[in-house]
Amino acid sequence: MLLSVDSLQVRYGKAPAIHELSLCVSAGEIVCLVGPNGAGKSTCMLAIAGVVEPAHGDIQFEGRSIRGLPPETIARAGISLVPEGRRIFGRLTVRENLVVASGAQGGVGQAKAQFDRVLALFPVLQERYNGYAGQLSGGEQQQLAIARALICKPKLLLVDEPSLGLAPLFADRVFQTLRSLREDGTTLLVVEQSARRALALADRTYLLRSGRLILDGPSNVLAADPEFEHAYFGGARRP
Amino acid sequence: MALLCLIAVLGGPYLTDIATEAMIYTVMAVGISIFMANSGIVSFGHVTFALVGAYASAWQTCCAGMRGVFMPGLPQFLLDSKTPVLLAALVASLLASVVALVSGAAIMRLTGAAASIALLSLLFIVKTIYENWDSVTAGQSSLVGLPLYVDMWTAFGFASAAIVIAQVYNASSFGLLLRATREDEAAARASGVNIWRQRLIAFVISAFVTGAGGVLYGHYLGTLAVNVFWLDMTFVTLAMVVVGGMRSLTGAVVGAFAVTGLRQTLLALERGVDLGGVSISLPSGAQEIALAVILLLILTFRPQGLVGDNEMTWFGGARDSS
Amino acid sequence: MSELNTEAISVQFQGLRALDSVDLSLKEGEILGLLGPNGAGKTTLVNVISGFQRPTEGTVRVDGKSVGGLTPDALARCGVARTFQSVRLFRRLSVLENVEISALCHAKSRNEARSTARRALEFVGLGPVARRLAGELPYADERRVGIARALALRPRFLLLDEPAAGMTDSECRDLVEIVRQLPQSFGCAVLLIEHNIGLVMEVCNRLHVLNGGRTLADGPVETVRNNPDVIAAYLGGA
Amino acid sequence: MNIVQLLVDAASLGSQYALVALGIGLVFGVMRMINFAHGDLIMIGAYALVVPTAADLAAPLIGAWPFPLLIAGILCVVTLVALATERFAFRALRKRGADGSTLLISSFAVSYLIQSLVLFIHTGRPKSVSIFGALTQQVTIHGVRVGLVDIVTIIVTILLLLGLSLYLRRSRAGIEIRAAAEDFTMARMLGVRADRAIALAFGLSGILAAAVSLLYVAKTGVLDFRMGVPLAIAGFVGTVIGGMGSLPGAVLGGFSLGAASMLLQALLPAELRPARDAFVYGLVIVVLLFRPQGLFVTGNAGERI
Amino acid sequence: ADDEVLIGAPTSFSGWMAAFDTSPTRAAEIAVDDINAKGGLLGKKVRLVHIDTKTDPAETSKAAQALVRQGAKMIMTACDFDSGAPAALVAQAASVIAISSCGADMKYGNMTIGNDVFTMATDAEATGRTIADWGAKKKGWKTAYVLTDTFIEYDKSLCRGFLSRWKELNGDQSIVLEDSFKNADVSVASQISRYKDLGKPADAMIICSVPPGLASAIRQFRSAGVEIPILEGTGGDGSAWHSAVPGLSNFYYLNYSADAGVTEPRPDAEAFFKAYEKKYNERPGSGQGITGYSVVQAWAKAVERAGSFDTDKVRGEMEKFTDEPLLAGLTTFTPKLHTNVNRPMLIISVMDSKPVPLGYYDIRKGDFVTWW
Ligand SMILES: Nc1ncnc2c1ncn2[C@@H]1O[C@H](COP(=O)(O)OP(=O)(O)OP(=O)(O)O)[C@@H](O)[C@H]1O
Ligand SMILES: Nc1ncnc2c1ncn2[C@@H]1O[C@H](COP(=O)(O)OP(=O)(O)OP(=O)(O)O)[C@@H](O)[C@H]1O
Ligand SMILES: [Mg+2]
Ligand SMILES: [Mg+2]
Repeated sequence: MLLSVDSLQVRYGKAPAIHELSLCVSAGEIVCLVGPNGAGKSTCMLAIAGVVEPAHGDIQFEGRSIRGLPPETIARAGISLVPEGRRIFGRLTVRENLVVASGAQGGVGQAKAQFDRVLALFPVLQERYNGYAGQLSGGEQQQLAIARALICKPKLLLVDEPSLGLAPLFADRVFQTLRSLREDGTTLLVVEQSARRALALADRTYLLRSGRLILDGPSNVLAADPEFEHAYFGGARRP
Repeated sequence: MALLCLIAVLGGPYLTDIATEAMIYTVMAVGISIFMANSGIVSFGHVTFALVGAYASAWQTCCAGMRGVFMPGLPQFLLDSKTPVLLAALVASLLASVVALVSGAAIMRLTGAAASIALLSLLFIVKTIYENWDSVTAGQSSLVGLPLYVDMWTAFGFASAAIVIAQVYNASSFGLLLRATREDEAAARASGVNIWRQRLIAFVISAFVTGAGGVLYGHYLGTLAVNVFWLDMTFVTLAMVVVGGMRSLTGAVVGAFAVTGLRQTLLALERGVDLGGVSISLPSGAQEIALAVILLLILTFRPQGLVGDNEMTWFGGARDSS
Repeated sequence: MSELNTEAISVQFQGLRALDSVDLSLKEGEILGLLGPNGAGKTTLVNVISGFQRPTEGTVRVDGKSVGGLTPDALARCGVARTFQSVRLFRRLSVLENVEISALCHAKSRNEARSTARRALEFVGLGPVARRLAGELPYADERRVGIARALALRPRFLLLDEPAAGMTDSECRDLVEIVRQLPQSFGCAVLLIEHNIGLVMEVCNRLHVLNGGRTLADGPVETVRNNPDVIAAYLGGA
Repeated sequence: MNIVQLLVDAASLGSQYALVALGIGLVFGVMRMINFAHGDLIMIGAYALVVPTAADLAAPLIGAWPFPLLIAGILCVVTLVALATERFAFRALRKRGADGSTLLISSFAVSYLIQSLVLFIHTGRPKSVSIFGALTQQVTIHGVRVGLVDIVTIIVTILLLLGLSLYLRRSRAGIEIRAAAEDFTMARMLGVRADRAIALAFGLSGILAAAVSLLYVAKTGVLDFRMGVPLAIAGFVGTVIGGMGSLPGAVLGGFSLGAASMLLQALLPAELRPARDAFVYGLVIVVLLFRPQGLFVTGNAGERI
Repeated sequence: ADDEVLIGAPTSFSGWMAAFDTSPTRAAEIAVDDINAKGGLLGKKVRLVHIDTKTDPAETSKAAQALVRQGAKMIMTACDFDSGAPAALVAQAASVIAISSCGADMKYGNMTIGNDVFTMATDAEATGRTIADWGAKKKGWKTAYVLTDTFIEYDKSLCRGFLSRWKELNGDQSIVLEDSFKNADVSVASQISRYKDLGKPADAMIICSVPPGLASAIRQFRSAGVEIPILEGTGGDGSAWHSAVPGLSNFYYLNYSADAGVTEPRPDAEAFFKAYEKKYNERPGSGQGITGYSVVQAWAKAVERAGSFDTDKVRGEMEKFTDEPLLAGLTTFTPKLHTNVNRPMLIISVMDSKPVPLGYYDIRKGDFVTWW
């Protein structure tokens, strides 16, 4: 098991955003987290990356607990997150954004192959290589955010809504890339809003709601499961 | 606050002095906070208004028969004026507002650090003018003989009035609109908020209150010197606002009392206290060091200030937030 | 019949032509979809219309009158409202206050503004979270606050920049309902930027497609959708 | 009056402010933090030259060391103090998500603390020390007098500016500093040891402050516990009018501020000369109104909407 | 207690005023010691209560109030009008005699605050007149360049006095250039250029300033090759700043008494320095400290002559002082003037960083005098 999350609980102030969540990802898998708005998906990703401190529970990566470790240590251990809202460095150029990410790899020299690859993947980044990242359009920034995480060449890549703001053509390309990453041995945990895309991408899918795990299972099974349909789409949007 | 006053009365003249001082600073801190808390712009320039207010009040009330000697350049009507002190305070504060209106019309177009530096520049300019305008400000030397009418209860009255003004402003739609600009300028503009106008309104009101603080300061000491209204006072008042909680009115009041109280306590320690017959006193200059360290500790452990963004309600009409 | 037009709008950023002679019209009662690949210039166009970006060339007209020199806040008061791609809520204010602020623009009293704001929030389905701090909301709810905020301005022209980003399929469906009702309920024309093609197809009467800063196609949904250029540049196999 | 001499005189203050603004521009422009204590780092560097004593007559301490040791000694002292302020005053605050104004106030507190400590140790009487005696000379070129110390200041400023710019733009450590300053948490998520990056930036600002200490004292020969405050203010104003986020902008801004001040001093009629600062800062406001983003910023690195 | 009489010193031991207030306050302590050693004053022991006012006007006011409440019969105020005025106001309001140590502002002495306020200082303008008189008469200098530090009121007055006396003696054309700077100015390059543009050196220049600005300005003028004599008032006091100008020469200033490193010609003043050194392990850094001694000395003399601590009687006696030989120098007060305008001052010359006293110069005689 590459990553296992065990009865995780996270709170913002007093209100718990995640209650008792357990999930696991084995090496080479693509796992999706789906769920309605406010389900706690992003929170879960942040907890794994070490950015929010869990109130309870444990997170293990490659058999060692990473709970409470600082984010940079977790990143250097091989977990990389494309966070919600992109969080690119707007006052740095595109190149510099990528250089920052190369640190965990030991520098630009070591990450040369990654640079070539992401620039081929996202030609617009090549075009705007020395422009400030803050001036890119929304979708271009999203591409940069993904590219930046790829530079790190993580063992486990966490992606929070990869297709956010991407034009359909690019969204398809990104999903293809994610699939191809698996071929290279990267494991993925992806939050995706579109159930169709999620089920098509993932080997296994977890369905969250209000901070709790509702359903999980292999994607093809879930796809056919009326309960999934009901749990995900059914019920009012808000109580 | 009234409670603190009562304690002070019981505690004898020394505590009364401290309470008076704290409330004078409260007026200034509240004045600054009206602008700073709602606009999010750190103002390095508000002491300008204390300066303007203090001198304007002096022009009307100072120095009995000596007014013409100190300030020969005053126009005749001021030389002759026998304005009652409270009216003079009102007029002086209004003058501070006018200065704010004129300067703010230009400066309020700016944002962030540029605005802070422009406000600092305003302080430089006004201070330099007052320092060199010998005929009405006595230049670098002090004016003496301002009527000493500020006692604890006057200060209390002013502080209460300042808080009421700030409360009313905060609860008004102007306050809300300005807070929107603080959170996100672009979104505020997209919501139809005229940023310049909202800032200017707050700036003028806060100048009025800060000006009143300056008036109090002058009439508490009985003397005025331009160089008192300078960086030290800027830092002290800003520290009060931030230590209390920079986005909250309660914060400004708590900050003013906390910083004054802390300073006076340390001062008392430095001068020596008797603890069961053992007299402890810190060496001269230790007070400043301790004050700096304690302020740092407060900020470290409560970076949002002592009260954070919270607002306590005294007079009703509380701010409608979360 | 009110109408918003852009005439030959061009925007030049050092060395980069983000918009090149774009003519776009938005008529009362219609929902116009603005599509285009990433970096096509959609947001820039919205910035121009809403006064945040001064065009290098061209004019924006509302009902035939040029509004070129107006500031964003003046435009907002004239009925041009927008949301932001990056949401931009007033994070430390409550959800209700967020909306109240724009409602104050036309309201005669504080109470009126508050009730306008409440209605706008109910409309987008956020009534229950009105008292929470905007900064604590999940991503998709933030977008809805953004829409409510724009609606509270009582706009005649509403520019929505990717309102559905981050919404689940079912939430998108709710959004479809909301957007569809806008022209009737609020009497405003809607310009909708969205990459969720399903949503666009469902609600829009007309599409305008940008590519590399130029107009690629403009016309009824079905025609544009089957335009081979549009398919090649934007839709792909979708 | 000789025009060239006038400009050279203007440069004598301009160069000092430019060097201060470079240090402030690093902390302020790159890290978006107004570190008021920067001026006091300069002051510490100056006081480190003399023996700490309450007596009026101060004997030189580091100031008496041989030239290279002297420079190294002051660099060490100031850098250490800079690192200490980061570690004990600012780091915890940043961790707790304090905003800019809180950091600003805590830098006031640090500034006040340093001043009080120096006051406590050295007393408030201005002291003096003479270093780099050779630099006090003036050379005359075609009838124009130029102070050696001014030339050296300009050269040092340009060298430090080039070095620092290259470091921040080209080296990974430099880029990491800027990334950590912009989004601390995100930088950490990318594996950047962000605390170290920020500390490094403070270390660099210490080196820049030390350079000012040395050249300032070489020029004026005096120590005063309040000397850092006007310098820090000049540095900020220079940075802001020059253009935030741009080091060359900060340097040019500082230079312009100093030069403008000197030119006004030279050109204003005698009655108005005492009110020089009112004119200088009036100009500052005018500049800000017309170019709020700064005089010397061309590209716009700001966030777009 | 009944056998004690209290006097107060609300002065600064911290903040920048500490540099000016510390030695006068300590000197006052020594005066109190001396009085008590001789059996006290009108049979009572004198006790000096010092409250540190931190260079803060509000603290000063509060401290003075506290002292008045404790029944202080005399208040010694700060060596600077702006810092001391709040205390003097409090004293005046309570009809307590207030005497400043070295605050040389006319406002301490001309009843601005009231008739209970005195200063031991020599008025700034008078100081400027004295040094001008000495330079013109004793050195025979004809032309002068005047550089004023406009940041401090004292310095403006000093130069004003210098100018008026110099013009009286040498004519209106004798001032070749007037210029100004500010104490905190880093560079005085443009002032140097303006002076050099005259093409012809003046016989002397006066820089009315105090360190650090003074030291920095002299360093820069000397570096630029301006070697003419430089005059200064009491601002040149204390040799601590001399190291800023290696080999400082041709520098003349005046003072109440010798400061550290200078031999004091007067035996009584020398005895005071010894006592001071014994008590505080160092000589007073400043030649102005001695005024603090005389604050107590003058008041005590007046009390003794009046035979009472009553404010009106004590004031009356002080106003009778005519060339009263106090440690601070010959002191004269009148009912109209509570400061000194004709006091002989010690002129000190600095050559090769070595200060040498030239003697006490009396502007009334136009010559050096001895009265001891
Ligand atoms: N900074 C915060 N402070 C307080 N509450 C928060 C904060 N961030 C998130 N929450 C709350 O935690 C819960 C989970 O939020 P989270 O962002 O993890 O949901 P999500 O599943 O990612 O939703 P979305 O699909 O909208 O991205 C929500 O109820 C949200 O309101
Ligand atoms: N201020 C600016 N400076 C430089 N380039 C800019 C600026 N603003 C926008 N651009 C560029 O202009 C182009 C158009 O950007 P715009 O944001 O309008 O695209 P968009 O169509 O909204 O794309 P997306 O779908 O990704 O949001 C982009 O390539 C962008 O990088
Ligand atoms: Mg999320
Ligand atoms: Mg866009």
